[in-house]
Amino acid sequence: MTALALGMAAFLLLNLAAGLLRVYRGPSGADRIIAAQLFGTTTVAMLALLAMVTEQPGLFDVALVFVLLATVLTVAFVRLPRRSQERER
Amino acid sequence: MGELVGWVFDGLLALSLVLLAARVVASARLFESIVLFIVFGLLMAIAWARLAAPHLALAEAAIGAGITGALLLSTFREIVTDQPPSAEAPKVLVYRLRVLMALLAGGVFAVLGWALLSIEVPAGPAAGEQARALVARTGVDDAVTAVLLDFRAYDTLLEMGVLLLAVLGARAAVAAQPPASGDDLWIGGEGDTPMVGALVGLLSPLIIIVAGYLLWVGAYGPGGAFQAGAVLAALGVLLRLTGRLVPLPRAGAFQRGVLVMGLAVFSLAGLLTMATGRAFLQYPEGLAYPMILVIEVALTLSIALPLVLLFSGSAGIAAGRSQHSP
Amino acid sequence: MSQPALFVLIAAAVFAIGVYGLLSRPQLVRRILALNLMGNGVFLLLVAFARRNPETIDPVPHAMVLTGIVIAVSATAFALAIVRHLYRQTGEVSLGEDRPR
Amino acid sequence: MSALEVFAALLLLLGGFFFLSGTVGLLRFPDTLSRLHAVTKADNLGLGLILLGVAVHGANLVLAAKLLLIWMLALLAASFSAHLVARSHLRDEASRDG
Repeated sequence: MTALALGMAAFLLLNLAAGLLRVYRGPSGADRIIAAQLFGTTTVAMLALLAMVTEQPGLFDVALVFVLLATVLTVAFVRLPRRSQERER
Repeated sequence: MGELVGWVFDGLLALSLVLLAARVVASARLFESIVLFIVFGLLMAIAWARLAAPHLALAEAAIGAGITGALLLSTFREIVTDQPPSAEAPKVLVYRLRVLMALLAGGVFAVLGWALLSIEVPAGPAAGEQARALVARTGVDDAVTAVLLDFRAYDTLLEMGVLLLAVLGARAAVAAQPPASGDDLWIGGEGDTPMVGALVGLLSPLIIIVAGYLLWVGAYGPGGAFQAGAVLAALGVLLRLTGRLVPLPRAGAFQRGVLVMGLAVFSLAGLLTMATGRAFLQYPEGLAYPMILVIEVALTLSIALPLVLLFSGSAGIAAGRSQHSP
Repeated sequence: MSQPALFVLIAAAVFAIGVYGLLSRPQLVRRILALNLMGNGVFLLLVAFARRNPETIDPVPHAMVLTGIVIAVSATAFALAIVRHLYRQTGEVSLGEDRPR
Repeated sequence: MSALEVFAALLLLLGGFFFLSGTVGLLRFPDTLSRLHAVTKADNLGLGLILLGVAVHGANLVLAAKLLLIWMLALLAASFSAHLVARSHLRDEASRDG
């Protein structure tokens, strides 16, 4: 079970790394933020798996804090002025 | 089998962290760099989890998810300009020098790290016993909390000073010119939807409960004043972002009080211990736990408020008007 | 190689990338990001050091890094406040000698 | 391995599959809104399955309650974020055409 859960965590990490391509390609800021959102969910899943494998129950609290604060990023994003990500320097 | 998979995981984590760091630096768009830095923070939390440092994972979660990202995006919002990017390639010699400097720095760092790792560990049951006995004397079960508030309380005391200085410095920078108007873009603006009111109403009490839980659980395991303060600060950031908190040009007496409270309570406790003939912040036997508890509550508030003020970029904050009444 | 050794290597790489970013990107927000990368490298080193013996994890580096994380975020916020101020005053986001001419 | 463990393992694998499909959607779907759709749905289903698997493995009621809370909050955050990002995207599109 340990090997399977750790393997699953490694698989999720690979997923995350592949998703980075979307941050690179964009094209819009919304695409990049969606990808970041996906990585947040992936991180929560990885933390739960690591908490189970390494028997660190404190990591469940870390996952809790992450989901609790996940919306802060999107709220900060939608406050950006129109199409600002395309005319930056 | 499990060990091998663990190595695969750590290797992937190592590659991802280095790749992300490189892209944060190399990316042509600032917005992309900011998003990648936020993702870097997520993976740092995973790294702390792998290194058996749940305290740090918790702090990273609260600060990375709740504060850093919002801070960077809000700065981005203000400084975006219409000028095209300057695509001026550096001279070859300059470029090589930069790479050389970076490699040198990394090399020295790695050598120092290697030397650090080869320091003999005070292993054996005796050392462990001794440490456990010391921690038990403080009245808290958690070693990191004990270190922060007892053995190395000076660090924490000075950290409160640094936070206060950062707020004062930012205030000095802001005082020259008040924050740009249009800060209330959210309220009645295009971003406002009924969902926002519902979300804030639902999340706020939950975040406060979780902050209290983290403060309480700090005595036994991962948690404590730092994490609780950071989570509370993230709530402040959320409220500020959604227009539920508005900036004030001056802080009231209450907010000033909260700003210095951590420093004051900590110093007072230190003076009291000295008055009873002990060293500075050497708590008397039996009283250590209640004293640490009082200090922790003060610290939580005195960590949360400066972070919110720094995010807001104003001297004070006040409850704002909301279009959607609760 | 042990697990702490691997993380020391990551720390060194992240630190070096941060140094390179600091030297090569004049835009101030990017410099602040690079400084944060360097800081994270140092944090990783300290925590890997705390775990050099997996049986007894040393809490002192953990406490130091916890303090460091809070100080890093407050310093970052302060630096960003100065950048915003600079932008409002001059419309620039980099320092004089670094500006493209 | 007990039957419960096998069940937990299956849940983890299924959760991983949904994460994979979310990533494929993120990379392959042609426009922003359909990518948003793919990621929000597939990922949170995957997260739910993985958390359920961890709960089954842990076989502890308090832990299961905490994991359920985490999943509920993740769903809340995902629906709220999807709504806001989609709105902001449509607003941007409108300003581009107009």
